[in-house]
Amino acid sequence: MKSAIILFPGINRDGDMRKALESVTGTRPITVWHGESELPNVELAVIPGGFSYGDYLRCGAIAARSPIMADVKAKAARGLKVLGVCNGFQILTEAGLLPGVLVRNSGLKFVCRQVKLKVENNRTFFTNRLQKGTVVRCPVAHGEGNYFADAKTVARLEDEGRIVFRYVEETNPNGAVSDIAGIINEAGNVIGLMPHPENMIEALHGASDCRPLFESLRVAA
Amino acid sequence: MKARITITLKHGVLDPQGKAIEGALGSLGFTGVENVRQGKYIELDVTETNTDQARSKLKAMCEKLLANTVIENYHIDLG
Amino acid sequence: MKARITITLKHGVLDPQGKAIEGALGSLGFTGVENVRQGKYIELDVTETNTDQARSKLKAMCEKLLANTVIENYHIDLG
Amino acid sequence: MKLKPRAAVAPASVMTPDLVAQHGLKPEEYQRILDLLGREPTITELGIFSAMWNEHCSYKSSKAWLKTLPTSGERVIQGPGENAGVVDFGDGDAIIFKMESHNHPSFIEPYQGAATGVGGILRDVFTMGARPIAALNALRFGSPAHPRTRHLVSGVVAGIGGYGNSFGVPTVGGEVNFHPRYNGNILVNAMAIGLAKADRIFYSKAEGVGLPVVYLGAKTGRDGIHGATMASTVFDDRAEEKRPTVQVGDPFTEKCLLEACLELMDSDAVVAIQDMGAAGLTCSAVEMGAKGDLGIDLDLDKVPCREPGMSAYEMMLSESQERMLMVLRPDKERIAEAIFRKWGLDFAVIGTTTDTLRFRVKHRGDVMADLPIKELGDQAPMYERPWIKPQPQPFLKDVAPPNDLKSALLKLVSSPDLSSRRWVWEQYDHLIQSNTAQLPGGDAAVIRLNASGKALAATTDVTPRYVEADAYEGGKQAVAECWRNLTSVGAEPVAVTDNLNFGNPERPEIMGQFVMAVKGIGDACRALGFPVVSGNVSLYNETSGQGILPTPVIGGVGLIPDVRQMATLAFKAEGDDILLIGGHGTHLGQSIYLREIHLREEGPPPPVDLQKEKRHGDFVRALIRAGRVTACHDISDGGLLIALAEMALAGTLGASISGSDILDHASLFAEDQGRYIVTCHPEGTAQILHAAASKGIDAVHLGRVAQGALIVEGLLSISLDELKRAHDGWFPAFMQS
Ligand SMILES: Nc1ncnc2c1ncn2[C@@H]1O[C@H](COP(=O)(O)OP(=O)(O)O)[C@@H](O)[C@H]1O
Ligand SMILES: [Mg+2]
Repeated sequence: MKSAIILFPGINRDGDMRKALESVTGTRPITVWHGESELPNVELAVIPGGFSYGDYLRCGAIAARSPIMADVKAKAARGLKVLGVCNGFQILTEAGLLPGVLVRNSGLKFVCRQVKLKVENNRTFFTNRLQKGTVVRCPVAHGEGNYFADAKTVARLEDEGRIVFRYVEETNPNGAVSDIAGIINEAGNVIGLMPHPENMIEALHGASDCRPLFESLRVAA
Repeated sequence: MKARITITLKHGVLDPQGKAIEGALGSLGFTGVENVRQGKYIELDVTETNTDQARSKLKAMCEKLLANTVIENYHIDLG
Repeated sequence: MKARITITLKHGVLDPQGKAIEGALGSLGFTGVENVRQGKYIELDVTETNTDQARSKLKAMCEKLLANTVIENYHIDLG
Repeated sequence: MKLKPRAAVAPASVMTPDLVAQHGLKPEEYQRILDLLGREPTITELGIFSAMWNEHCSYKSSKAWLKTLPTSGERVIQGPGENAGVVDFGDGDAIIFKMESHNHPSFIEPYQGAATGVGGILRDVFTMGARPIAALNALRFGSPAHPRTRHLVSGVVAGIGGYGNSFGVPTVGGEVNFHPRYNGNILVNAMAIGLAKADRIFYSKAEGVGLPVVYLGAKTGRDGIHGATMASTVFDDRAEEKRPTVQVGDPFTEKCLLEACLELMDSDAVVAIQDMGAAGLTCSAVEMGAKGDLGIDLDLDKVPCREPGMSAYEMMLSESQERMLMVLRPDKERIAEAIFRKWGLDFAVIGTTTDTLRFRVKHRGDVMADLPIKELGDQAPMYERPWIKPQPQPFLKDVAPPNDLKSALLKLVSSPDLSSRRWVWEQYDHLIQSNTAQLPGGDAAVIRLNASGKALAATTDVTPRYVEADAYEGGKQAVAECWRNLTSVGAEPVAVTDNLNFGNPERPEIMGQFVMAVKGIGDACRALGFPVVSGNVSLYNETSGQGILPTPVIGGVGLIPDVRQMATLAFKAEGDDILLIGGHGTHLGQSIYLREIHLREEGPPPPVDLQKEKRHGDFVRALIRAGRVTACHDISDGGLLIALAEMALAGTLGASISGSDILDHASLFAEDQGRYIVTCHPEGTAQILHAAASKGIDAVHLGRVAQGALIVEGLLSISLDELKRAHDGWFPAFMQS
């Protein structure tokens, strides 16, 4: 599908994401600079990982308020698919496109390690190629991935099947409530997750468990 | 005019840093310390000279950027 | 007894956060804002009831853990 | 041009011996300045001299010896003398790399000290036009029992991660050691590796008169003033008083600076570029001019400042981070400015190149400095420091066997120097850029360079206790182990960078360690065809008369034509044969076994036979490239048994070793050099042993890969779980305790 990667200063996993999207979906994403006021005509907007604005103030806070995000919000309201990974997830919560917040890891340390993710909802544009309940290996690399939302919100996410990925087998690396690793919005077109599937798609990465996630994008198109 | 803004987590919001600090203080032998919560403190100068104007401007800054009002409260001290 | 500790960067020490915040405020259209500096704010309860005791205890906490006295100053408010 | 009489020129009364001493200049060095100028320097000029002539920038104690190192080879594009070394990796690719120390700042403020150390070395690499693709770090801390050690470890590791993770470079390797001799002087050596196009490399040599000298990046503050001089002065216990000079890193600005520089380099706007490191504006400007036989005029009124009222002296010595100096083609000024503004960075024309060969600094209309630019660099004092050859250690007799082999093994794998470093490297993003082919924990890190599978291997190595016992052999060994670690993953070792950390060179015995270590490094590099293309020297690592262990860190890079042929140390399959290449060891002098089990740090280190080293390594590499081995690991700290344990833990498979060849505990713990363990399918064994024999290489069949436990017939049986608990346990436990 036609996709765009949104680039904020300090984003640093855009290259990884570009490679993953291109090598799996076969189409090279357009890159859009944060200062632009309009998103080109695409079906999917991706906000990759990194440290936009150095993660200063609150991670994602400053990027969430940049010009391009206004258009992302407007188009998301009209069904544009949006995928936020790591810092991208943080930006989406700060922008109000997804509920909750991502706070400091409970261990207070940055953690880069492999975790196990359970696909809790496979009826999304990013998981439709996997069986519900599939467990995939996937790396995380973050210091503030500890998902938090009030009990009511979490209960809603559970009830509405909006928890897309959950850390399983005692691999929750950050203390996230209910082992939440990734969620989707009510309308089903905005997904955010902390782990880095783009770093788990080929033999060199030790496994390609996360390839099907990107293949799902093709189906969704 | 100088402004001091303190930003604190709302009641019930998870505070890993506060918890960790409390634990660390304990293991350093500091007993009788409770409910440690960490927030932010921002100092800045506003050229605005009218206090009310300045305050409402600072309020807007907090609402728009400085605080995440979903989880944080803010308090503004002026002058 | 409630204690409030504000921790600020020493004068002249680079504050990347403050710099970024100042820039962001600017691009959000907030003009006339200068010298933004970000610090920490810590709230806690001490069971200690004697103010002097409490203060010296808090001072020790700041020196040992809460503040990085190489680059930060701290200020303690009690009660 | 006339110097302003007052203010700018300090009145004679101000140029006191004290003031001169505070600037780290010896009386005879100050006399040299007077002779050079024929007048008294201004205070700004004194500051400039102190920056240019201190050990850190002038290498005045070490240069004579560094010149003896081999620096050429058919893959070398640029040797020492530029911001970093450059080697040819084929297909038009160049690898640019260097290592640098940030020892003193890290001791004073571990997080910021380590962070800015990483920032500095990354800048050295992208200044030359390379995108950083890997970072490593060699760390030395005091005794785990020392009250400050935990604080320093957590701060340094967090600082390295904090900077590299945010900047976006994978931190993939390094070393961590503990020893009481580092109690008062920790070592933080950071290495960065970048990838560039061989025909798009940028140098610091300015060319052309009347060209704009441009200031880029972050604003100038009062950070680290005298940092450079401080980094070359012996610590006393009042080190904390030097605190105000602490620099704070801003990885976000550095990331923007990287992108802006690479974007600008794509146009042909850049004539010369130099990062502002130690003694910032002074060193970078003088270097650009002196190298190009040009003068430089600077107008400090144009320098973007973070604080009001900064003096010329402060601006010239500020070590504010994330700054660059460039000489631009005038017609490209607009383009350049637009790019830097886009990335939110400062851009200011602060001077011009001249044909006067003078370094002139103006501020508020006054000339604050007017100095001969060549002499500033070339005429820096050089010292042939007196040195004495260190005494060789008496040979070591009768080292007792352990009372209980199993508990000895457990003690070793859970010792500070041999335990797993996972606690450290999990705080580093070692995956970003998605080319990491071998994680930390192996013999060398491996990074894929392109789609065809060409890859780079990198490692840092030195065994300080060996260097302490015999500086020459220890110097050789550092190079040999680095070469061996690269070989162990199947790489062709290409070149090295070094970071020579020593004590006070004004002590003949310390200077002797330095001299002999450099000789050893040179001989090893020559014998192994492993040229030195960049490096860094850190002297005066001494507190209250106690110097560090001599620590010449060697950082090496190697080339793997096809990453699919890479070897890892993990056991792969039950039933694989385990072969020892290089024969059984006997040398227990300076071994970890001797230190950890018998609490003795004695004897000579294992000697390195460089011919053997090469023969064995080339043999093993050929086996790996031919796909005839399933795993490979070199034998280093701890000896054979530790190497087997590491392979077992990495593969979660055990091994069954036949007792027959295990003559005594020396076979298990000796640290004889030039040895490897490989595994292979049983049907391949005879062929390998035969090939080895035909080359006169000692090769022994040790046993087989097995399930669940590490067994040495009749001597030892230990479950992997028990082994793993011991190996993984120490670091986290230490950091929590
Ligand atoms: N500071 C560090 N940062 C990243 N990786 C490290 C660090 N220290 C050690 N490691 C990794 O731990 C492993 C063991 O280190 P070491 O014992 O020095 O290996 P070797 O004996 O092969 O030189 C290596 O893969 C090394 O890269
Ligand atoms: Mg090794």
